Amino acid sequence: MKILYFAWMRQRIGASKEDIDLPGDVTTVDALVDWLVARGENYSEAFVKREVIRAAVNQEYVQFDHPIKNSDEIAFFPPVTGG
Amino acid sequence: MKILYFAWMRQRIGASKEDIDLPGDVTTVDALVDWLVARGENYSEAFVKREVIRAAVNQEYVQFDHPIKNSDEIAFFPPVTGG
Amino acid sequence: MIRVQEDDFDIGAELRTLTEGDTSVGAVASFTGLVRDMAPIDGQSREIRTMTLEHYPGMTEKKLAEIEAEANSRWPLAASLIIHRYGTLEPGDQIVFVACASSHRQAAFDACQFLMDWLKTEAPFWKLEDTDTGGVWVDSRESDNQAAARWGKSPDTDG
Amino acid sequence: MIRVQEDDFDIGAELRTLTEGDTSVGAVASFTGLVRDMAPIDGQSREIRTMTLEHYPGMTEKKLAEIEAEANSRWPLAASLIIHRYGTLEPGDQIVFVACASSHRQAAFDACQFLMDWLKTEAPFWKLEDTDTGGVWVDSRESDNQAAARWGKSPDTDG
Repeated sequence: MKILYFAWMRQRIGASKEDIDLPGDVTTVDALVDWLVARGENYSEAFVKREVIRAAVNQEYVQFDHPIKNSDEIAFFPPVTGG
Repeated sequence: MKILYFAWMRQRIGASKEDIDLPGDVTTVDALVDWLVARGENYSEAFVKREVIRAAVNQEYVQFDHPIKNSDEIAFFPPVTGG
Repeated sequence: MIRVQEDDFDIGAELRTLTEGDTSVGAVASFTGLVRDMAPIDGQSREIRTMTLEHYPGMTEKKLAEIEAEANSRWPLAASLIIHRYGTLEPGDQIVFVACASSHRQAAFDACQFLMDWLKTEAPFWKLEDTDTGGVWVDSRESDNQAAARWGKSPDTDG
Repeated sequence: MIRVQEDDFDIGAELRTLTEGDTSVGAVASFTGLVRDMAPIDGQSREIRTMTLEHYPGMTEKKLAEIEAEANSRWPLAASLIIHRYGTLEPGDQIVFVACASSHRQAAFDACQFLMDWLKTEAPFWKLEDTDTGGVWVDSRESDNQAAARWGKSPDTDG
């Protein structure tokens, strides 16, 4: 699975992009975040206020109960501030 | 008194501007219109729907009961359509 | 700033001048009015060949300045501009341009709409459309009066 | 039409292209967003040296196209344009430009505001302000969410 991070999520995690093999029991965005947070402090700091983070699966905004699969592209980022 | 006419008022009256000596008993816009209408058919046609005509005295919109004097500049015109 | 002129204008240049040297401006809303090629006349759609704008020199500038001052009293604008042309124009030609610069997006948008709405009902311009069947003076529209009315009473629409 | 680009753009030229050859257009409303020189950070006004815009290539274009399509479904537009820059910009630089052409003034204004409001809450851009005391990511604003909400629910703000 391709994971992308933007803005301060990218800075806190220290990567803009990574490829992971999605464990079989990780089937939702929420479960993926739990799995990432367990990987290290950079992730737990990035996701500390999970309710403010936005997620996109295959470039569409989703809620955190959205199902995911290994072939998806998923992105995590703060609320957008363009315009 | 300087009188100006614009748009179809100007066309119906056949003049864009005229100078008149305001009779002493003509003291309001309404009275001036009555006096003009009595001058000829071109005026009566121009003022036939008096309620749609707008008047400006010294370049400020006024109602038809507004007082006038010989030194004023008065203008009559249809509702504006700029922009 | 207001300008009443026969000549065309360059929007890019006007906007650059409007905000030049003032980097406190975050938002510029603007509006351009153009001559359309068709107009509804007596219930029929007619082709417009040219449009001639007549105005009341002196009162026009005075009214536009009043309208601009009113917008500046209602919204925190860093700069504003009204350009209105007169004379004979062709379809596609620019008639009017209004721009409002502010640090706030909503103020810029609201002031820009306000300027257009009041200009439409207050500024002494009249449009004559030249069609196949002759010249026709454009009628004022009730929708323009309603648009102006939403901003509250004008000080001088009592005529 | 949408464009996501690092380069600056010329508003005069963009507006000419937008309505070129279509003389049915009577009204063009547009909005320009510029980099401001000051920003409130932690309750204090800070000087901005540069602003860097990051975005999500691919999703950005997709979202902007969706937002533009939504505006065209809601209002009778002859043409519309969204340009959004990314990269490092300085105070006074143009960030975003939105324009809507219509035969009707109110449709042009409403669609233009709608595009800006939805773009602010939907398009995946993030602003980093470089100040004397370091880089600060701009916070999203509740006022932007409220501005977007007045147009009704977005199909994809459920994240």
